[in-house]
Amino acid sequence: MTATTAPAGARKYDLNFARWVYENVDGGERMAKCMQCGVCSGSCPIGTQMDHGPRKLFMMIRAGMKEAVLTSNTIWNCVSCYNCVVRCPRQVPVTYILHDLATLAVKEGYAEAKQADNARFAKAFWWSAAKYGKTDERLVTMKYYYSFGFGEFIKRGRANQKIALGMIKTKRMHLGMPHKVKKGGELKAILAKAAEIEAKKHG
Amino acid sequence: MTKKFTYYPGCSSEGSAAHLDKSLRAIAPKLGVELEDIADWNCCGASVGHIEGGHLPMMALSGRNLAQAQAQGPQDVATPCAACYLNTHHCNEQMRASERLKAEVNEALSAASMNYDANLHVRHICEVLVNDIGFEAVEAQVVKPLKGLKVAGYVGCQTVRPFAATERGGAYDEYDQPKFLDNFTRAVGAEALDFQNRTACCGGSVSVMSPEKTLHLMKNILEEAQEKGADVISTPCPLCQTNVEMFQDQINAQFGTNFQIPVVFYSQLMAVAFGLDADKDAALNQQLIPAPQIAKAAGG
Amino acid sequence: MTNQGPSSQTILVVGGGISGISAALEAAESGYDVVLLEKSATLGGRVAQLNRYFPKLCHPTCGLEINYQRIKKNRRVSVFTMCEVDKVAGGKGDFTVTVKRAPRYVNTRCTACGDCAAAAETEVANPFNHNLDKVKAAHLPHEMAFPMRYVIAPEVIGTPEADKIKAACKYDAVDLDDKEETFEIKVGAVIWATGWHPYDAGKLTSYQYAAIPDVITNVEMERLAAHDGPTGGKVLRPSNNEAPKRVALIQCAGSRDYNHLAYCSRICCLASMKHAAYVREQHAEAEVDVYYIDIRAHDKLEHFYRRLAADPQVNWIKSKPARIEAGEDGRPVVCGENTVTRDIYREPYDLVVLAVGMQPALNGRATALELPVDDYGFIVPEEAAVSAAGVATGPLDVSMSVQSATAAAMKAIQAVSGRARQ
Amino acid sequence: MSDRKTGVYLCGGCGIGEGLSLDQLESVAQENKAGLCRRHDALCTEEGVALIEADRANEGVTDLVIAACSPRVMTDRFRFDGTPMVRANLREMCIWSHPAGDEDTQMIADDQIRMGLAQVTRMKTPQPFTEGEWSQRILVLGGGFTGMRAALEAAAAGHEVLLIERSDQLGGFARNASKDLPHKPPYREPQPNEIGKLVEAVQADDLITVKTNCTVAKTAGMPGRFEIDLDQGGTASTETVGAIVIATGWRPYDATRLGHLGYGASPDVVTNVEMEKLLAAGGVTRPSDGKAPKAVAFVQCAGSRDPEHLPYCSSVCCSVSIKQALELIEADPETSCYIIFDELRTPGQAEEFYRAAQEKGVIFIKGKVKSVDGSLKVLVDDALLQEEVPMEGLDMVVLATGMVPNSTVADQPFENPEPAVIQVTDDIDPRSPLTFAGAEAAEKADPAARPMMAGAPLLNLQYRQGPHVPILADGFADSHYICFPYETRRTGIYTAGPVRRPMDSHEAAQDAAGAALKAIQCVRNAQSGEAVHPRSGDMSYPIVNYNQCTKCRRCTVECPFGAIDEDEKDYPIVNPSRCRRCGTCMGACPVRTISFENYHPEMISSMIKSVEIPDEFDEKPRILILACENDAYPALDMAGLNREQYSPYVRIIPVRCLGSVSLLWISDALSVGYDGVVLMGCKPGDDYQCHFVKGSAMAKERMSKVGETLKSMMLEEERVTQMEISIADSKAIAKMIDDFVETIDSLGPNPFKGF
Repeated sequence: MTATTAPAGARKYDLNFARWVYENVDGGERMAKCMQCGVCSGSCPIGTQMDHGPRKLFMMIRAGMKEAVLTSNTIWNCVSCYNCVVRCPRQVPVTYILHDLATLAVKEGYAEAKQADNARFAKAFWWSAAKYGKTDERLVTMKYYYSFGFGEFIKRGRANQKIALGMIKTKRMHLGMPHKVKKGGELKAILAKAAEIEAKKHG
Repeated sequence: MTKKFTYYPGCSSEGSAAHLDKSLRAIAPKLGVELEDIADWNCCGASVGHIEGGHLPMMALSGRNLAQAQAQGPQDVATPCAACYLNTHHCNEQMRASERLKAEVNEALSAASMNYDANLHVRHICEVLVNDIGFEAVEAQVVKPLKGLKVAGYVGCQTVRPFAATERGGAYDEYDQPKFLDNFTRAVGAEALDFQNRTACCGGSVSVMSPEKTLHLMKNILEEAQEKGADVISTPCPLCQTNVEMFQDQINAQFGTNFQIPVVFYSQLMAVAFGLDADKDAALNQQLIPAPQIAKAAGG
Repeated sequence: MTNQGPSSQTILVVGGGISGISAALEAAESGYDVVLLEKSATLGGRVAQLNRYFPKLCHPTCGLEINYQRIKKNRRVSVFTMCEVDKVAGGKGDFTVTVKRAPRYVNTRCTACGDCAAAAETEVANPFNHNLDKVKAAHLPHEMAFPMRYVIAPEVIGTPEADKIKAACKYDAVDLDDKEETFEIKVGAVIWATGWHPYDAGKLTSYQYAAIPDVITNVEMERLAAHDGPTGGKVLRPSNNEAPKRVALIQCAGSRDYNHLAYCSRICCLASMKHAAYVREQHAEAEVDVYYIDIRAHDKLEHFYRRLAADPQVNWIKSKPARIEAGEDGRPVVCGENTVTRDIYREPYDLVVLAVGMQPALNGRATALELPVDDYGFIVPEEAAVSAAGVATGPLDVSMSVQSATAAAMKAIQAVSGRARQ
Repeated sequence: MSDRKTGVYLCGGCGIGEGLSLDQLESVAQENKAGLCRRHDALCTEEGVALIEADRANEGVTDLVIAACSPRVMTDRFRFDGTPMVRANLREMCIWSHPAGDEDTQMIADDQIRMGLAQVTRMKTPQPFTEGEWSQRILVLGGGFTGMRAALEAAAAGHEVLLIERSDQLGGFARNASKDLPHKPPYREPQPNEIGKLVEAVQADDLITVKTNCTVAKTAGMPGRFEIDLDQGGTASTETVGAIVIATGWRPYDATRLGHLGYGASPDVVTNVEMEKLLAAGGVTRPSDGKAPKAVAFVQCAGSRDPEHLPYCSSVCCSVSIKQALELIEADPETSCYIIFDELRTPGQAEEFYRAAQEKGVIFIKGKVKSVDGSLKVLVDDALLQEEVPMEGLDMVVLATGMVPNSTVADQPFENPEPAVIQVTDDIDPRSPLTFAGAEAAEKADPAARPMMAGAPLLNLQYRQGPHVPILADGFADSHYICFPYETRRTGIYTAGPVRRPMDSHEAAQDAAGAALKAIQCVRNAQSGEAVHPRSGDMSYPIVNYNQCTKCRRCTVECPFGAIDEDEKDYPIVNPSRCRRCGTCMGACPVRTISFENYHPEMISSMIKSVEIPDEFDEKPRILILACENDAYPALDMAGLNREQYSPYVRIIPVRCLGSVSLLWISDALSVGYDGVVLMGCKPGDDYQCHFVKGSAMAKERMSKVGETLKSMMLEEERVTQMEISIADSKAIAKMIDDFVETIDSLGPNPFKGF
């Protein structure tokens, strides 16, 4: 994934965007083989909640519709069930592509992307993963709730209070400092280097 | 006869799926499996890490784990968590397939003077149990068969998809109606229900962040289990277990249902059937919805 | 049967389906001795199991009858059933072919009177009807069997019932001591016409073929519609023998799919149109939905598509269904995305027919037989003396298969008698 | 006659011996002048056959009536070459379909012996027509890819070939084409065009004579000795050949009719054929400005699959556009190529070619092109984006035009010398609607509404049935048979390549080999006087008794194969090697002048009359069934095999084809007291299943006139009917018979009984 901006199609079926996606998105080169059969969109557990579904989204990529693609809710509604991946007759890694498109949408700063639940959750999640090397489910959840603002944080926290208490009671959630890797510095260095390589790659 | 694996427990082992970790560690010796933890394992990035972290940092997370595993020996890496398996296996296979990616990951790892040659094999514990241990070996350890316990085997998505039928994934089952979990159920002497929703999605991480989008998915799963008279739902997946268990109150509130179905890990059933302690080993005291039926079946 | 044994001028045709029969006859009627080997108990192969052909909706047995008449009249054609090629040695003009014959337990004295079947009690799955029904352990493969001889299922051999069957035959035609045997023949050229088998629908796990009784395959549909099939020609739901009101025909069930058959099986679209016609001829109320990726009604067959498309009760949905679920009433529910309307559908049907593709029947044995094949297992002939015909060479319809068989006969003729040029 | 001796052999096996009185049958045989009558418990065994052989050798038996099973089985046992033989079907059509030990069943068997004896004594072993000189040479018409392949194949089999090409050089369409489609694994890359090598191979072949600038002025004669008048650049010559392969190929659909797709609006809108030429020339440039195109759209089905233009699919265009796109991308990887399609058709292994193109970046758009304007703006109704998309910035638009078969010489006007002669036999309409349950039978399209193809005939056949090679609805050549794709309506003339069906070069190569085989098969059989398909090996042929011929021309008109011409005095002239031995001419003849040595009007009449007709007080009606031996007879046979039971009042006589049925047989039957007559045969019409093209249709036409005959005899029309029977009617046929018998019962006995 490059940090540089993906080109938008100047007009319908301008291939600049499609070619960029083919080259830069994880699994993008296989997307070229999509034959628009619809198995992916039909397989999706929450396909009815998607505006376009992966199949049409891929057609839109070919049509150069960058903005429509990156503001689509399809990339945010993926539940990562991999039904589409295993059923795709052309072996297009649909899930991976949707994930990478989500990353792209965030990178490109689309408002829809920033507002998406996944993006908020991912922010919280990555904060924990990068900082502690581990996911602290309690902190990630709270940070995620907080991203909606204080009011929402309190509201959601209350709604899930019973669950949280149950989890604590059954020792599936702990209070106090989060678990963390022993060599946090080491991990930070690796992640920083990785981010640097990625930023440089297409620079 | 003991077979050693480098073990990657994953973050949920220290949180929501502690009971999977505990029960698994309890049954492993009985099945001749030695689990040696990756010394300083880190998070795999789960299904959202890439969004914020980016593609290569995401790969680097797995890369660090694998580099450590490599240092610990050539034995296969095993993990019980679907998400950990997906990310680690995927990263491993991608690194094996792409010299470019391998070089990039190693460049990142070099920041901590680490390196990974991509020669290991990352495997799901369930696949290990099927291919290396076998149902007969599980059966052989059963001292308290769970007679009459009706189990809805809920495999979920990521345990089998997208790798269970691939060669490197161990080709141990199929994607739509996998059989391994029901075979585990039968091996411990319980009754495996014909559960059509066995690979229906619970909503995964979307359920955690936006349950309103996915409660109906979990409702469908619970509904079938209830209709078919399931005593418990058994699953191999940490997130499935948590989602399907913890949202039952919210589902009941929203849909007017009255679900109160225990959701347990296959490893907990095994632990009980192997005659181990219900709480200390099987970790049944870590259920949000208690499952006294299991002990009853074992003790009866 | 020829009077003298096969010589280097003789052409061996492997496979007694429509392609093998055609290749054998075209060569024989051009003046060459032909040995025709068939693995099963009767000639006719897959087409004998079809109810009708597209686009004429005529009966395959009609053409088979003519071909059988041609064989009966022609002394140049020798037919061996229950025979498979085990090994081929040598080269052009001088092949030594090792043939393995499976026991039929019935010899050539059989008159097809049926007394053995009357004496038999055990019923075995009927492969002619794709195991949709059963036949007596002693049975005639079907009413158009050629040769018209009974066969005894191995299941009863060695049982007292077998002795009873033998005792019932007035013509001493039952040979319970029949054993597998191998023999060699010398031939000058070989034509492989080993045909195809339907792709295993059980491998399409998301379509639940094994679990839902009203999900059937296209080849089974042919038997349901056939007058000598398990329902006497009525297209009925296997679950309850009722007339289907809503029928789904699912294309590319395995074909055009890297996970199954990477190639397009060519005939399925048209076969499904034929199935739509079967349903609509029988059931005035029935609605038929055809799920497809691309309708591949090539060349003049486009007309057949148009003829079906003209029926308002046949609907065309551009969508590869994602999965089939069992509905609450046990009916199959087809789920997927309509790619033109973007509707995510969940449609219940009374009957779902999976258009499974064609897989080369030789697959897996090609290497042992040292045959040149492509990645899919289809034969890609490299020399005139080893030619191939019909679906052994790729997914073809009947007409193209016969065309290919005629061409293969030409190659074989050139190999045994033409100028040495190719 | 006096030196002939008929042996009647009664088989007692398979229930015949138990269910019938063989004594009674033996006395019937003797009453009917059998020279000898023997019984055996299982005639088909070696011992049974030996018995017959011994009588032929020692007892002077010259003719055989084998009263046992159906003539369709045990053919390898009861094979006595050169001996007239009748198989009286006592098994499938008597004891297996009627109750054992029953008086009526016995009567069937008795009548079968009578009919068998009547038949066999009137049969002669046919002497084949072999007179005169025979040519082994094959004429191939068309020097393109298919024609050259056909020529090489025939030559490789050792036959001389005369290859005629209308233009000044070999190569046809492929000469100006770029690369070929991939036909070998891995099916991914365009392949080198090998037409040059093919031309060299043809030119180097000493068995092949090539004539360019050459057309056929006239074709006379018959298989084995066609006389071909050639016109080579104004020079006339005559050649004799044994059989003909037509490989005249195709021409692109006239793009000037595709104005709605922008053809003519800009020089940069080209057809796929024009693009092929540009690619072949190397370095494709825009016709308008000579610049290399960077963005090219291919419009599929430009004319094809369009009722206004070509109603069929031209099959190759999808793969050809893919190939052209790949060639453009190979030349410049930055080229954007779009293929706008309705249904993408890459059948079989060609699916991989489609995927290869996708991998190389070709964009496939499902939709309908609404317009293409002079600025190359393509307006697409994009089915999957669900919106109307204007495609702009294109440098070229390629219209994938379809294939039109060269079934005639389209650009050569043809004055019909004799308007009465049928121009083009275009009698099959694949578009006629299907009939569904609950729906009323749809109106059939008026055949006259279908335009005939313009242009001169390819061979200018000097046949009574016109100069053209028959075509099917869309102008493609025969065959209409699925199982027998080479069986044209003109024996010895086979078509190959795209003139038969839109096809690519791989299929055309196969087709060329197949057609060449059929051609050499035909010349070999013509020489030995044997029929070709479907009565392969039949040595009989129609013999005309000119003393009685009324010159009514029915035989010449009705022959489905154009085998009979007329001489200057209007007498029919049979060309035996054109004949397929169906007997339609025999059925057509109102005065019984046409016969085969083993099948003739008098023979069938005698069989009909040999049946004993009970008088009206016995209440045993008799119904004559004349059953087509190809489908109806096997269906009856299989009904017997399944032990289906039907009325014992029917008497079944197999006929070669319903076309051979003479109306005189019907009046013969009614005049001797049969109560009803049934003609059982295949389905006529567009989807005909008659193996002789129109035998059952001719029977139907003749039957429409039988009403008059019946009226003049004061008989009810319902007494005579034609039943459409398919070979798959084994389970239905018994009821159909019984229903008809019921109708006859309700009409009461034929008053002519006992006349």
